[in-house]
Amino acid sequence: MIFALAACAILLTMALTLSRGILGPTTYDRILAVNSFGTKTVLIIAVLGFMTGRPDFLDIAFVYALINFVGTIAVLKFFEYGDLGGARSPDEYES
Amino acid sequence: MQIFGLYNYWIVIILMMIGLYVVIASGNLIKKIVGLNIFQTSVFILYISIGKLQGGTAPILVEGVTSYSNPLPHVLILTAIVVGVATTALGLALAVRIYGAYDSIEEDEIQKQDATS
Amino acid sequence: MLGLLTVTAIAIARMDQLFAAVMLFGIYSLLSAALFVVMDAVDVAFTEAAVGAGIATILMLGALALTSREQHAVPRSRHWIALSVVVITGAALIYGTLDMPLYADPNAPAHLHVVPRYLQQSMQEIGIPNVVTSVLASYRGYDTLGETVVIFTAAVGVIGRLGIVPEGVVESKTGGMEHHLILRITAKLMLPLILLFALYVQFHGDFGPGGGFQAGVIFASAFILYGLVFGMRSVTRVAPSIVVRTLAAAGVLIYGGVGVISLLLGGNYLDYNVLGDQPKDGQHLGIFLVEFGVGMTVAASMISLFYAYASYKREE
Amino acid sequence: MRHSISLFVFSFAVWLLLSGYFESLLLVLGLASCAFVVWIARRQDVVDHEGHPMHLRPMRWILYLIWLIGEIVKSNIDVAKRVWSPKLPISPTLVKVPADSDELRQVIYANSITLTPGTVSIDLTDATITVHALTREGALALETGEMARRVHGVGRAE
Amino acid sequence: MIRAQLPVLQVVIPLLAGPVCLLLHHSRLSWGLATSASWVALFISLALLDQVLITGPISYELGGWAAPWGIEYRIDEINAFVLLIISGINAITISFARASIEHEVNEKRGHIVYTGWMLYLSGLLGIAITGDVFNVFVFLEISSLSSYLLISLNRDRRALTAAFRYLVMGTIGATFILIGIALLYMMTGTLNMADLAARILSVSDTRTVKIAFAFLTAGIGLKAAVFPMHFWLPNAYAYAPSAISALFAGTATKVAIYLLLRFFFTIYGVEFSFETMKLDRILLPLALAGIFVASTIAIFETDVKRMLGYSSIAQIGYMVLGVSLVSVTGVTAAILHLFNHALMKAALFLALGCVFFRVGSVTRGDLAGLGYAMPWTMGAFVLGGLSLVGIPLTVGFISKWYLIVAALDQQMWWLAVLVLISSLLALVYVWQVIEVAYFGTAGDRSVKIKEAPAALLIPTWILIIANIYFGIDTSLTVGVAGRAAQALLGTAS
Amino acid sequence: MQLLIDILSWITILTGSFFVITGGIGILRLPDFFTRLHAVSMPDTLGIGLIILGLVLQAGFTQTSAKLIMIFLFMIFTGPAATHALAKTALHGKLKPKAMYKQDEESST
Repeated sequence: MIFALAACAILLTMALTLSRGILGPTTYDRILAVNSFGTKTVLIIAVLGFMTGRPDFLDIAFVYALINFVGTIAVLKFFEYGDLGGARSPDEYES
Repeated sequence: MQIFGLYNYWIVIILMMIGLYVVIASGNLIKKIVGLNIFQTSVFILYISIGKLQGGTAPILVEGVTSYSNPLPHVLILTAIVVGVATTALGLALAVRIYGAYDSIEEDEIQKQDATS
Repeated sequence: MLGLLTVTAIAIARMDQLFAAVMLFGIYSLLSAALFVVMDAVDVAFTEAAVGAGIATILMLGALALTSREQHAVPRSRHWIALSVVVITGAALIYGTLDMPLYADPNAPAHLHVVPRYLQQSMQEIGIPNVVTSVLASYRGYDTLGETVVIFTAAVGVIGRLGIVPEGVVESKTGGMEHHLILRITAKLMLPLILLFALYVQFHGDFGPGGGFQAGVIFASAFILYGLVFGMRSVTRVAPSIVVRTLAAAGVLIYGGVGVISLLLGGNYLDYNVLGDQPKDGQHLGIFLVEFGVGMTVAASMISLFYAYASYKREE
Repeated sequence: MRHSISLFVFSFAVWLLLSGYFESLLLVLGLASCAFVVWIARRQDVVDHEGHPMHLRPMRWILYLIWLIGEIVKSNIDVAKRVWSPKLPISPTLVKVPADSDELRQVIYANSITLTPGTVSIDLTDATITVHALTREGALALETGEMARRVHGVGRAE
Repeated sequence: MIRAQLPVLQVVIPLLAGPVCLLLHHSRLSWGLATSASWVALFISLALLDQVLITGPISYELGGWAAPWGIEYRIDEINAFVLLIISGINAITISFARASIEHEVNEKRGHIVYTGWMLYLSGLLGIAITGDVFNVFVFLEISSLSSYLLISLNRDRRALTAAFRYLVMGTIGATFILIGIALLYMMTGTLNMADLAARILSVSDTRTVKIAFAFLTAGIGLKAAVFPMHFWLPNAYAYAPSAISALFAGTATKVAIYLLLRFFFTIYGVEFSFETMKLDRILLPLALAGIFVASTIAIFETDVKRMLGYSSIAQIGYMVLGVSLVSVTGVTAAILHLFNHALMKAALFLALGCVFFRVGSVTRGDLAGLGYAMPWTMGAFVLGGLSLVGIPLTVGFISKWYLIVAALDQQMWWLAVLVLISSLLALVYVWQVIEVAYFGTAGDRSVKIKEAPAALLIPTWILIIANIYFGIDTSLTVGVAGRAAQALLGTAS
Repeated sequence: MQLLIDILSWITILTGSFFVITGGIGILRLPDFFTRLHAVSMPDTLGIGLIILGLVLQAGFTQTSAKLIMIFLFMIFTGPAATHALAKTALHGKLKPKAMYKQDEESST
């Protein structure tokens, strides 16, 4: 019951975050939205585990947290350098 | 009740069709790949919906639980996810190479270049 | 949740900025993975999270980085063609649903045939609690061999198309984000943890969600993180691409080799019963080895995919 | 070497927590995994005082964390109020605050700032942290340097 | 003991040869390994066909799990025959490949070609041999992914777009198949083909099963390039490296056609496919339209490889035509044509490979005068072309003969006439090439063109001789195809 | 005792949910990118913290709790790092915070 309530709250927030992701306006807003969305997903997985009475699947939540982090870093790298590996040198970075 | 029981499938079908639309309509190669991914992911949801069982839980055997959801679709979809990501990787690699060769990833521009060369 | 999915999908379809479309796809994937948890498919959710939201998005970003970021508008004629195709297929499918068993109906044929044996007898026949792993690695182990080969094929394909990291001459400057203090230290803290978690997932696939495939992806993501933060040169020093490629092939060979060994021991291909004194022991050993092969191939393939995208340079 | 051993022990503890199975096979696998992790981590060159901070003083840490949690709760409530209030009473401000010379402490400091709602560290160069504060008050509170002092106390090297 | 394990060895040997090729990291060595694996596969498929003809269908349980729970390999006359086609064509083209691939593909990627090649081969063999519908999907993807790779390895940049388009279409097709499998599974709860066939009867009047049928047909039809879902094929064939074009022409669509047969006849059954779904009324016009439209386009096509690609679409039309007649003779003709078309198309593409090796282009104009400069190569092309047209004493004649007999059996004399007319179209496009090669003026070629090396000519001529041999001695092919057709239609004793 | 724990966990989860929603509202209402960062840090800290605390109370002294706490720690470590990196990238990507000109009271864009 309480879990369902929490899940609803998180879902609502997910919807709000999603609209920020769609609206933008800047790309950074979108990244922020995706990152925050990932956090919510971790939470909702944890809560759902309790809701269905099988809370021993938290590993999934852990993976989400991890992927969220790595994904965000990848996105940022993409934005700062324009690629993933750094084949080009970061121009005018340390200004 | 009939309608409600199928509602889930209908949404999934709509999702699949959005994905398919993106694949067909979009002229951008990367967007096409994104569309393919949506299409495939939605098919995965279709499979998993088949596996769901009223009152069942995840198919990991524990004492005292008798009703489990169907594990077979899960196995199939694990395979299908891998296939999906493999296709994505290869498709994107091709798109990157196409960009290298044509300087564009728009289908119409590529066709134009092919026609003139 | 399905509603949110729909909204996301429509937004992706309408989005002209490719980057935004990719980001939204990440959200879409996360959402569908959450949905998989609701539908009890924990293993699938695990994989979808790691693959769809993680690897696929990273690959798309990599491809975007190497190409352009804007999309042309859809021409009107194509719009109508696509729309009509979609409407026809969709209508056909909806027509097809009318005779389907209802969602989650326990009397659906899918739940009554074939599957009951997995649920009721896998404990005696194979002896591990996670039925998904039993089916995946033993009952339908051959499919999984195919799956491993598919991912290997993709890795070969991408290596073949984008080229391989030329050893030692990767990039001119740092290429990493080491000067980014916070990231560097966080990454240093987290890397061993991620690796450990990957191995944990690898070896606990019998008991909970997870297994070779998921573990491989997580393991690879640790290397991807390392490569992102410390640059390609460092990551290829830790795991040279030739080693990675060898491991990818070796994983497939381990899997296939288990089958060959069972042939030599007088069983059918991939019949693990003959591997041990007791059928159950054989199954344990077989599944362990096979999952190990899967994990190895997947991790190595994913890492080499990342290498290929990250180090690709246009041939001028 | 010290760091490696400590990382190994730490890893194995984490393994036990994650696993929850104490069968011999899994324990052996766990040990092997930890050894493997340490090996890779050493290859990756992440086993040092930054990657595996074992020189921080535990008591100070706990005290600091408790204090930080208090701060976080306070500022959470503050920001929440502002978000819900119809007029949206915010006054975004940028400040630069000096940080410690030790890089690890810089990171702790910057992360603590970010963790506290209402202030986000948006740049960290040359031991100076640029902070974006949601309100002027938040910025001023940070400039008093209380947090910096406490961080300094935590992270003093041996 | 080894005999009992042949079914799995058929697939696993090339499957494991793939990674080893990558490990060898050496073009010649991996070619050697791949070639040996290919010939072993050919011998295994011969042994299997022999065994099937003697003992009847073979079933092999992978992992030792009995059929609907585990995956089953099930070999009867038809797929033993298809296995033979695939491994035969493959063994010859890969023998041809070394010189040709070295010439056309970046040397550093040599071993990648053979890795992809082996995976492709095992994918096709896996599709043909399996008795499990999901296993079909998995191996379909193995073969598709490697074929995208193989096409794109050509230096021509158009190969990239061709591969990309094939990838998109192929994935849509595969996903359609996946949907079809989902619906079937939903209604029956099983994935094993034999089990499906038994259980489908009780639910065959549900809309879900009908839609599943539609999706499977569309998905496989896309893979088989059945008109009008053929758009990806000409470019994919035209821009792949020569040896690989020959491989594809001889194998790829054949397996898809086989799958169609499998689904129509074995799983759904004749009654459902052709009486409930009235499939023949859709297939017949499509087949005819495909034959005529594609042949006409082929006439106007100046790139000879593309021309042959369109010709393939037309030839697929003949196979579909045979199927749509729903008689033992018709299906026999279709299966025969699977074999015969593989022989002639592979031979033609190999001959073109020889041309490309020396000339560097295969547009019609560039072939001028080659009849004298490369007599053996063009001789092979002429004989293959005659076979394509359907001149007596070639295999092409045999399959057309059975097709016409089947049409006449059903009092469709107009159909027989149409088949004859379509052969005239084929004659036109083949003649155009011959005309240029023998009667065209060579223009101002600066270099003297030499005959292709023996390493290329020998495999080409083996196929040409097979074209003629099987055109004269039809006992093996017609015998097997006839038995397969009877088995499919359920009229066998 | 059980009741007490239940009530306690209810309260924490509800409060946590409240902060999570507040974060969601904030991310929509606040005017520019940099201010939205603050909105995100609310659910990232107290939101997660309280909900996980509530769950831990429910789970008791078990392995589940240990995993929950590990997840929490992981997120507490990576969250600010990601936020910081994002802000830094935005700053270098020539996105100017409105805060430079203090008291810029534009409504949401």
